[in-house]
Amino acid sequence: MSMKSITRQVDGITIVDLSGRITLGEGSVVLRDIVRDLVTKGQRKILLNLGDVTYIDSSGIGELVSAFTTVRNQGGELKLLNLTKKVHDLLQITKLYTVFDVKDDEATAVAAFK
Amino acid sequence: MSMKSITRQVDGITIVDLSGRITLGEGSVVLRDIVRDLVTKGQRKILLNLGDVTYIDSSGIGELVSAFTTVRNQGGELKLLNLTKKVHDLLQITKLYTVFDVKDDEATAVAAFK
Amino acid sequence: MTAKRVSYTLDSSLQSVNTAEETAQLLASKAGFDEDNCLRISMAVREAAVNAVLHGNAYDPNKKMTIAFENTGRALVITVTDEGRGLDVSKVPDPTTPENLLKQSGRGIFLMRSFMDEVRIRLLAPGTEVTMVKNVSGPAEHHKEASK
Amino acid sequence: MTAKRVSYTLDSSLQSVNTAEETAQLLASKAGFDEDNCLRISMAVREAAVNAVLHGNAYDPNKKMTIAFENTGRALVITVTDEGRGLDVSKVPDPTTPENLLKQSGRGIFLMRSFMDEVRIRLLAPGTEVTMVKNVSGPAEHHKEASK
Ligand SMILES: Nc1ncnc2c1ncn2[C@@H]1O[C@H](COP(=O)(O)OP(=O)(O)O)[C@@H](O)[C@H]1O
Ligand SMILES: Nc1ncnc2c1ncn2[C@@H]1O[C@H](COP(=O)(O)OP(=O)(O)O)[C@@H](O)[C@H]1O
Repeated sequence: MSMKSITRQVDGITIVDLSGRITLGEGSVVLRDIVRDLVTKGQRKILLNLGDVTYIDSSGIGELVSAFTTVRNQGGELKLLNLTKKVHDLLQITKLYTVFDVKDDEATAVAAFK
Repeated sequence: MSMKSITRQVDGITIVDLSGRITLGEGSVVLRDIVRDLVTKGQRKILLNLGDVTYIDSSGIGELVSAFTTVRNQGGELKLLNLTKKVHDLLQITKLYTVFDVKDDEATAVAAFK
Repeated sequence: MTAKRVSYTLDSSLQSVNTAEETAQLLASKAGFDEDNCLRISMAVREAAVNAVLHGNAYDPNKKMTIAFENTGRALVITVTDEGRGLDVSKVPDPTTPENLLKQSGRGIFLMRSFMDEVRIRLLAPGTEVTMVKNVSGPAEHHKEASK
Repeated sequence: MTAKRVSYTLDSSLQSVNTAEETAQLLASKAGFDEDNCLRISMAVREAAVNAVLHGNAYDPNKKMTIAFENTGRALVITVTDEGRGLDVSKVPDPTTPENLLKQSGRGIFLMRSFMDEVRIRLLAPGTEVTMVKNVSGPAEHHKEASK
């Protein structure tokens, strides 16, 4: 039910594989903690893999936005990878799709960081 | 148990009388909603009367700080009125006491807004 | 679809939010909605329930959220009420404008409106009642007009 | 004060946070602490419980928080554990520095440390254990040294 995450490094990029629900209570605080930890450790290039995320609510969307702005305010970059159709639609509806840099292939995503 | 609030206007200043607990869940979201509503309505001079607040946790402190910065970022002013000893000590410990403009008399507080 | 109404009274907790979401999913599916629409309905219900518990009742153990599902045959009508301080919709900003786009919150009511055919918000004394309608066969314009 | 130990296993909910806080208040008072210290103890416990439920267990219904109170005669020793992702204290910034002062969060562990005589944080596999000690008669320096 709750969110799971695995963090790995590829070519200097931190990839976070998220799975499960990013919702109020369950996943949104965890996502916030993960991103804050990475930023505190000096990681500035973060790729969130949402391929196995099954459900996001407005609180989860808010957490994605705030992860994005947190990293950007530190001079870093946060990109999204592997949106499911549901998550893609949610970002379209909320007009956030063009705010995020969204990729659907890991190698391309990694290469796209400056 | 939960937080209560009464909002009133005195000489162009919005006074919010808070009572009860400002803690995660109970009062902190309510405080956030109240301050956001006031700012949305164009109120920029806000005096939070904490005289009957019985308990504040770190989440409540965070909400006070964020109320303060929200109002300030809109070019307004937020002051605190009637701190109990407990709340006073909490702001001292967290080094926030000098961040806030704290008053212990309503008339003085109202007159202190620009 | 046969007409029927079921109502639940729940504590003001995150667990109740999950219960509301799961119940909505189940009843929407029973009412014959396809998978995509079941998800839209359950998401809208989750947003309404979060608001009732968080902004409305503020987790107060003495305040309850109620959620009612009515299958009218033409539509699933879902009503979420709380005993909170009331919601003034005119003060809720559009989360998709440039100045609000990067805000952390403020997308709940917008999502309810996006996912359902009709959303009505009414002040109780005290509290808020949110009524959400999903038509069985997509948005029915004449029905929407009639209920304004 | 007579030595005794009591332990509770609680769901990961805000209600459990309140239960932990109230129990701490009661047991601290029974252990003979004055009103101010009872409040400090219950606030520290609340912060630890919030962290266990929110950051640790992330409200997961399958994960529990446990809270144990031990009265050693010289001190009240309170241990809060969760089954979460673990807390690395070295990554927790000081909330009182100028750059952190206006942040919305990050004051929980700082408050625990301010209110208790000793706070030890240990990684479990998986989870976090927070042990907080309040001496019966104020900070006992020799005791603190001995337990490092
Ligand atoms: N049931 C409710 N009772 C009182 N206020 C509410 C309620 N629902 C929503 N609100 C208010 O409306 C605002 C917007 O709600 P919403 O669009 O769901 O976004 P969010 O919950 O992320 O802030 C909330 O911040 C809150 O101030
Ligand atoms: N039990 C825990 N499990 C995992 N991470 C934790 C735990 N407690 C605290 N943390 C981490 O430490 C950070 C600081 O905690 P704290 O000082 O209590 O402030 P806050 O909870 O307001 O962020 C949290 O943001 C979180 O990332």
